Amino acid sequence: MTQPLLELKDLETSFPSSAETVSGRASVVEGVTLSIDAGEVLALVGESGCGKSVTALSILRLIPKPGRIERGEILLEGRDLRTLSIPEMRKVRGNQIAMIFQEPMTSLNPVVRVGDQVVEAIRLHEKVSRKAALARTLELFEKVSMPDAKARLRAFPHELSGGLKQRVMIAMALSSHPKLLIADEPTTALDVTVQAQTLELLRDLRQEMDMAVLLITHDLGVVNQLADRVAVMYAGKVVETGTREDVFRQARHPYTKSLLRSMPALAKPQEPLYEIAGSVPVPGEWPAGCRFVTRCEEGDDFCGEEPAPRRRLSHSHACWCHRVEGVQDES
Amino acid sequence: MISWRTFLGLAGACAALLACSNDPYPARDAQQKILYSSFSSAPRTLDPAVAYSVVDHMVTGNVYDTLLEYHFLKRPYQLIPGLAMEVPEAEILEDGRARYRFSLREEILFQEDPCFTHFHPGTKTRRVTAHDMVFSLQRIADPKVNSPISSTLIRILGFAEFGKRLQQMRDESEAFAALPVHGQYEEAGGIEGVRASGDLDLEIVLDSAYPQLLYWFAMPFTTPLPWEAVVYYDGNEGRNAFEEHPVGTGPFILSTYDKYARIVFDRNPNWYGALHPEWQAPGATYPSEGEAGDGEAGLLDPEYVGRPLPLIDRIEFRMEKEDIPSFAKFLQGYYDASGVIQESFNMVVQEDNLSDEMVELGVDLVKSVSPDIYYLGFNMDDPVVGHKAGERGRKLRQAMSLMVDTEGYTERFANKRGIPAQSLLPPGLFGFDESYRNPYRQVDLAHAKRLMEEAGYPGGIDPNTGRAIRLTFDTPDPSAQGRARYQFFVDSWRKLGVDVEIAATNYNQFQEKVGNGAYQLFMWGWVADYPDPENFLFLLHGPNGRTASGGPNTANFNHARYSELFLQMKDMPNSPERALLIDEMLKILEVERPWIELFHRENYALYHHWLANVKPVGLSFSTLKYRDLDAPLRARWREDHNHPIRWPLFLVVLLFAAMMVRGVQTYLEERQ
Amino acid sequence: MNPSPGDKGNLLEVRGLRTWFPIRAGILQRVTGQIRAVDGIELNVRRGETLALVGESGCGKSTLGYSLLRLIESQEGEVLFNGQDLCSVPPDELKDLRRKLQIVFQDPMAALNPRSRVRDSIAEGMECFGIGNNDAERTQRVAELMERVGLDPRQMDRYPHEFSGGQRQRICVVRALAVEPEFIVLDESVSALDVSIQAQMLNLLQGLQEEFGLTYLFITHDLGVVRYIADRVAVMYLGQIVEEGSADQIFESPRHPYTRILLSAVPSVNPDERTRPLRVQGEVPSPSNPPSGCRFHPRCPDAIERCSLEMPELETRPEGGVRCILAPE
Amino acid sequence: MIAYIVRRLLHGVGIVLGVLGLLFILFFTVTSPEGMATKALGEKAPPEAIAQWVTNHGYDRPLFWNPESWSDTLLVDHYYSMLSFDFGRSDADDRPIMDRIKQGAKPSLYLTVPLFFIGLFLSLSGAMLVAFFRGTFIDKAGLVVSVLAMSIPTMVYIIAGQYILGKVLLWFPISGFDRDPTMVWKFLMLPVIVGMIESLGGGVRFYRTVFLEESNRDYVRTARAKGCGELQLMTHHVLGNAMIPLLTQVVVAIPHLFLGALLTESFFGIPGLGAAMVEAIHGNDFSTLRALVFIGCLLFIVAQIVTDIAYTVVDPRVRLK
Amino acid sequence: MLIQAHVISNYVVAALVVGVLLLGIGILRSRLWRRSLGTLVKRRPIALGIVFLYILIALLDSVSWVGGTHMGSRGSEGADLVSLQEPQSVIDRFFPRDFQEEGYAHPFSSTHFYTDKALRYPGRHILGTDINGRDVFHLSLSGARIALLVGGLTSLIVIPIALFFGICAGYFGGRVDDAVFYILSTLASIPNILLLIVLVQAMGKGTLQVCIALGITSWVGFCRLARGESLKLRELDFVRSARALGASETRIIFRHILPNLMHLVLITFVLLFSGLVLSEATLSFLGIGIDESWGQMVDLARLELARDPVVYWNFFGAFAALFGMILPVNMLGDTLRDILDPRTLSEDS
Repeated sequence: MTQPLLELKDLETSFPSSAETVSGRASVVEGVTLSIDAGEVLALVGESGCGKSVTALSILRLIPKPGRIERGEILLEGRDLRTLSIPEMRKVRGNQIAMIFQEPMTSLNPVVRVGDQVVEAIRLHEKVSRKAALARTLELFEKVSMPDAKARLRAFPHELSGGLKQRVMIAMALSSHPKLLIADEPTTALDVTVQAQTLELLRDLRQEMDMAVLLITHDLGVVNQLADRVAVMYAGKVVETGTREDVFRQARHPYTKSLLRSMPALAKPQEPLYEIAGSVPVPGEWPAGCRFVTRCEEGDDFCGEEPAPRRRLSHSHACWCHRVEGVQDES
Repeated sequence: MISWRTFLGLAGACAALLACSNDPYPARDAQQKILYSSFSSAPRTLDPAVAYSVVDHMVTGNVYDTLLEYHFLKRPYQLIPGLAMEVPEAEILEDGRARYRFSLREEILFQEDPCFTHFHPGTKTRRVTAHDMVFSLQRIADPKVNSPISSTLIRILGFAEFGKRLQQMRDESEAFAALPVHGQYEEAGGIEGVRASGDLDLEIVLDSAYPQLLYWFAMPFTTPLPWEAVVYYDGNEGRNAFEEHPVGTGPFILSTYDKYARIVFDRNPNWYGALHPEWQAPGATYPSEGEAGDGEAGLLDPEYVGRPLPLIDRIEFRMEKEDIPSFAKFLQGYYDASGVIQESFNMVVQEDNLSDEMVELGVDLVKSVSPDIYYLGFNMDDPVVGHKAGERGRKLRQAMSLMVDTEGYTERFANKRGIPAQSLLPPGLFGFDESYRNPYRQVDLAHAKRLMEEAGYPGGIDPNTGRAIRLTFDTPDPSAQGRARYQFFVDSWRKLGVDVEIAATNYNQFQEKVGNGAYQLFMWGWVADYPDPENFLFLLHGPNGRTASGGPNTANFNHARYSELFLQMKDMPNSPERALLIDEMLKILEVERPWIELFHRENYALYHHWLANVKPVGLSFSTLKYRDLDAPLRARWREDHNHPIRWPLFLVVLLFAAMMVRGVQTYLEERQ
Repeated sequence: MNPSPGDKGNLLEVRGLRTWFPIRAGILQRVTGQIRAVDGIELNVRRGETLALVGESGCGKSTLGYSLLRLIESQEGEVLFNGQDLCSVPPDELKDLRRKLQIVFQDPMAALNPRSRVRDSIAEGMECFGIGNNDAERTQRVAELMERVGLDPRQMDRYPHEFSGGQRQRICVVRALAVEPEFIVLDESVSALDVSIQAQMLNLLQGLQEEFGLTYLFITHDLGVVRYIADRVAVMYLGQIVEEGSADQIFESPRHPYTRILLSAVPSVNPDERTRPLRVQGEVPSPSNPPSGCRFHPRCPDAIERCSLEMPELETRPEGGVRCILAPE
Repeated sequence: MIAYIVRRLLHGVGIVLGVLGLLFILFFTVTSPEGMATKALGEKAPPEAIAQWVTNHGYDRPLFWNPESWSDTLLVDHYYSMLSFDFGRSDADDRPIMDRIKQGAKPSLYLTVPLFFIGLFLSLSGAMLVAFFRGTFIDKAGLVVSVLAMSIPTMVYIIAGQYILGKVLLWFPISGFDRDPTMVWKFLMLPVIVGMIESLGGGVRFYRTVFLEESNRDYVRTARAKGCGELQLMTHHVLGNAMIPLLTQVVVAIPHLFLGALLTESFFGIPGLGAAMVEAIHGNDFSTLRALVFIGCLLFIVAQIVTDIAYTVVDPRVRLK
Repeated sequence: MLIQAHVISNYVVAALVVGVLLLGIGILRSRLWRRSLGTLVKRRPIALGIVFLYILIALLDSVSWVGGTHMGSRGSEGADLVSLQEPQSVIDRFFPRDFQEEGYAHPFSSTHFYTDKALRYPGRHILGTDINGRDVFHLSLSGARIALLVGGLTSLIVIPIALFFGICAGYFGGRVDDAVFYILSTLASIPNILLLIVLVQAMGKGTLQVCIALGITSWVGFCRLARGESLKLRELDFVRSARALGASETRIIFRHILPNLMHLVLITFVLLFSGLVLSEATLSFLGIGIDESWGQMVDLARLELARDPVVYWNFFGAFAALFGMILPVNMLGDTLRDILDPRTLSEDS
């Protein structure tokens, strides 16, 4: 078996919490174990607050203070990023792993020309002249189908529309041919038509550049369009992983199933939508056992007592649920 | 990189700090005979006709010579000839008028100045004549000049008329007003009683004898003035204003006048003392005799006697607003002389002598009493404390007077530097009686309480209101220091049950109050213009009432007998008859108590051992031309006493570095 | 949902509504241009139906919503509510009419006063319109309504931040319901919610519509939701309605090219569908300087020369219409 | 852009007129001309001289309305003289006020300009340092020290500075001034150091807040994600964006500078405008005070306008057409 | 007969105490405020305690009456007769009536500092005495009343006015806004300290005058803030929905705008307070402050620091009292700003 590009092992990240806990902190992400192969698109899906963004930021060790990574390994091609020094880590960021964010409006420095921001990204990792970097930037802008690319180099972020800003972000991320692109809700803030364009661009680019993408989104439509594999997160934990087909066609975890069933786009107008009762509990107040137990229709008392084990359903499909039959992993 | 920049900046700052010394003067001046002194507020004006404050005279006194001067050493003050050949005597004319004749020295030159070149091309200076004196006196009479002594000289014949005529002609004719001032004065016909009877002879005629007149001729008001300077320095087209650019005949010329920072004088090579040492003129050579004790004090050193003045080359005055830094600089050797500031008094003086510490530093102390009086005044127009309250008011004033402990006051606020005043006359003036003890100026609580009862205020309670009698103490000084001082008096009166409230307003509002007569109690002082009792006694002369006529009688005291006596006394020469009159006047004041006399200031002057010929004067005339100093000695001393202490700088840098290192450590730990 | 018979009439008719915002510039701040946020809208909302107003951001759909309620003053046109023109009623009558029209906003946190207790927020409208005789009565009603939308009435003394996003949005709905409106503008009211919460909300809204006979104007950009909830759909582009029709017609056979593009751009959740969306050129032009002719023509894949010359009229047919000269019948 | 500047200037003119009106009300309803005259001529001046002075200075004219000639009022005079910078003569020493201002401007600039820039630089560096080490003990200590430093009145700094650096350690002249450029720096060291330390507390605290606010923004995360180092982040990204609140604060600091100069100049014997102001306050020299206040306001208004224009340079988002 | 000043002052104090109590009850009844208060108490207990102590002292020093007893008076000959007639505050009564010496005395000393004469109350002046022999500790305590007056009274004048104009301008906009904005910019264009000086010079010295002057200079900042905030709030959805619910403008202002400005009011109040007390000190340094304030004491005492032998206790007493108040108030302000930040309300909890 080949080594995966990125492997997360038992990742736990915590933040201070107002909830009554011993340490005054609550883990927002707990026991996340994932892997991404080179060139693959893994979608991390979940509702807001489920810890998917924190997982992404943890990979780059960009958790804002006072949050911190408590335990776990972040292996990039077998090297644990958590053991790197700050300067070494800086070389990974933007170089081997690049990231784009949800809000292109605020994610670009408003007082620096977009061209210069990309140039900065290039020159941070490569010793090239400004001029050469600028030429590269122009190429990148053309690559991300930036209309009127040359003039746009000198534009300020506020002069660009949301879609174009996201293209700048993508160009910046691609500037050093990263092996992995982390796209955190890349299209959420965009209009549908622009979203469609952006998704297409991402799809093309990742094929062209053969990079892996960790796609973070709450939109199952986007997942369906882009992902090879899917990991569903709920309340800080991964509850189901599998290929796109596995998850969309044969979802096994009750949460995944109900999520799919409550999509209005999939429902018939005349029938009431499927509802998941209640709401996502706040970090720190998560149940001890399976975290979905408070909202699960299938669960019983036992589910609330013990964390659900990973059950392997097929070579690609796994699920963390007491109720699901499958091969329990040795761990 | 920011740390780099910070580092460089820090290094630069440290280098600057290491290079710095506390010497405020350029190194090249260290060996020069320069006298360093300080001033605390800028002179208001240098126009000799207007300048009337101590600071003003500090400058004008060096630049403008007067016809008469005071003897440097002799006390009581004695007039000696300055620019005049001798001190004149009054000639009483047939109609009771009096005439004074001055004859000026020959060949006196004004200092060199461009204004002369402007009017007389090719020359830099010119001779002083009696016409310059006439011009100078005419200026004082000129209403436009606004001279504060114009009303004092009003007894010169035609003095007031000249002013009025001038004003009238200016109003009537624009052509006249456009003439240069000396032309205007000439056109207006001059002052009847002021005439140049020859090139060097000046005649002054007054309506009656006025012995004090001569004193005015020892003040810079009456210095000879070149009309060229007045006309030329009009403040236009880049020229200075005359009040900033004196052109005189004095021992020094004003070479730098930066009145908010630095005033510098250099020797005047045209001074008559410098041009004609052979004259041995009394105002231009070091005196050979003085009062008793001057010899012991080293003031009659044969080295100096008869030497032509001035003895130093340059005088530098530096602005020092605050006493404390100024005194600190004196201790560091950067000023040659200094007063004793109140704050450091106990360090400087111990048991009325210099402290050991000061002696070790080589500092000398000179004490003197100045001819002045500080007093608390009642507004005699006030219904509660004034004339109208009759006997009650008098008793109240007496009682309050009995409560004020001057010694206590000077002890707290002036380190006992003040002689408790028994009357308004300071020591050294004619009429002052050393043995006199004012019965109402001795603290006597029991007597005061008795007087209060007699006045109808038993225990301070005003029977009309049933509450303590309330008075207002109006002061023009709203500062905290002022308040603390006034509080002293208030506290003493409270023991009588008199409730005095301090109403501190700013100066303008105070003026307004005084103008309206809306004040009860105030504190003020008077410094002699000339050493004559008239200059004090007129402060309570009825017609001089402040509220009624704006005069100097701030207490609005009006006592028929007193005024009568005053008129008799004022023009008399000093004589036993005069003494009797003065005595009676003082007795009236003793009982009437329009004032509670406080003290006459006692001055303590400190000077470094390299400075010679220091003799304090109470009147404001300059004695700097008599001073001498030993510059090399001073330079050595300064060097020995001003080694900066550097180690705290390194400590600070070290601490900062340590903190940074620790900070970076923590930072790295936290980020992992 | 089918409107019940006899209720066929229009509750709300919008005629030529125009809301422009002036652009001021220069030394004297003279008006140099207009942002044509809402530019000649014709719209009918039938009693009891849900009309979805769809469009991309900046097309003016929220402005239209606010204009209908006169939260923003319009320059021109009429908004006939039960036949009465909202735009011209005097202020004192407007107050009574306001009770019939309510709005629920997108961000429930911003829409609730963070320093008011939930009870007070809900009861505010009742107090203003004098519904309920006293506090106790109103509190009673607040409790009932809260119960109805699935909130615990015991929590009525809490503050908005103590609720979850979904609960807050329910509070907003309750607040609107409390004044017994006939017509509610739902301005992106479910867009910010998570899928599971969104489903609860949509169900709730439908239930309430049935129960209280409400009429919704459902403003959204999310076509998935529209498909589910709307009876009829109006598509907006640059301040104008470009197509209007029943939900089925719009989704099955869109007639305006923009509608087609919009629909194709929605990423499908069907694992079998991974289609490439129709390409659209360029970006939405500025509403201060809209293109001549058909406003969509610079981006339209089918545009012909005539499109840039003449502005097509919106067909006025009862079942809806389209604003395109090339539209198939 | 030009339209904006013109509009801003017009607004500034309106403000100047308003300020002048306020000054008129404040100054001319309270003064007693006789008091000023006594101040100018000396305590011993006779009443005739005082009356003469009042007439010479025109203080005996009506305030608002003169039935004989509308322009012959103090109000018209006030506006005219202030706007034409012809401030007339001081009430205290009867010298042209303009001379005083001209004389005082240079020493004031000598003091305030280095104080301003060095102070700003140090405050910014300190704030960056503290923001850079946010969360660590340097941050916490810095914050506490800042609050501490802000709670100490200006005067205490001056006294301590003079005493420690001047009197005990003998580093600098305790006070004084010299216009000679080779000497002046010596006299400026102490007041600048004292002023700097005084302004450091407030400065660090404010800029720290600005920097922290900026460092929580999304673009900072982006920069980090592309591998930007913390230092470059601070200097390149955060500082640039902090310019706007920074600029505002800088303008706000100008009057503070004025205040600092007020006490500093007066205590260190620097013959600047601040000292002139203190002198005018103590001497109740209203005409000088009025002129100085007007100049202060004018400078402040100009500074505000310049800042507003500077915004357009610093922040492309406000750049107007 | 006129009602005497101290009686009025007593009534004012009573009204103030009642007002503050009512406000306190109001705050405690609102859970939002109670929670903030709880956090404050938890985070800054010492600072709060100190501030309360100051307030208590100031209040005790504001309640006064004529007659009654003092602690440990001896009524020696030459004592202050006037004080028998004058109202004495509670604080005054903790000290003997004739608690005055004849000049400086070192803390706890039994003789005068310079003269070695025996003190009237040997060893009882815990902070020594000032130049007029008054007890520095007593004076420092009395300074609290002035500080509270300066800070409190001025804030009480300033905040309602600033709020009123700020909200009017921000909420209604248009002409009102233009007018208010013009006044604000005009006032703001005069550097604070200059305006302060000019005002005090114009109105004259005195407690009320200084308070008014401070008020005029300090309302601008807060008014601007209130205006800006109302401008922002006016556009928020909850104000919109209130309008849609038919709420009148007054109702919107009082129910929606005002409560959302209250946290600013509180923060401003606290920070303004320390700023005002410091401003008064600055005025004192310029000689135009309020009598017997800490600023004036510091100003007076600064010269004494240069005395040799040094008289430090005056400076120490006044400075410690001033600093001891400003520091905790500033800290409270800082903390309040964190706690009351509206963002903390929008976070999910």
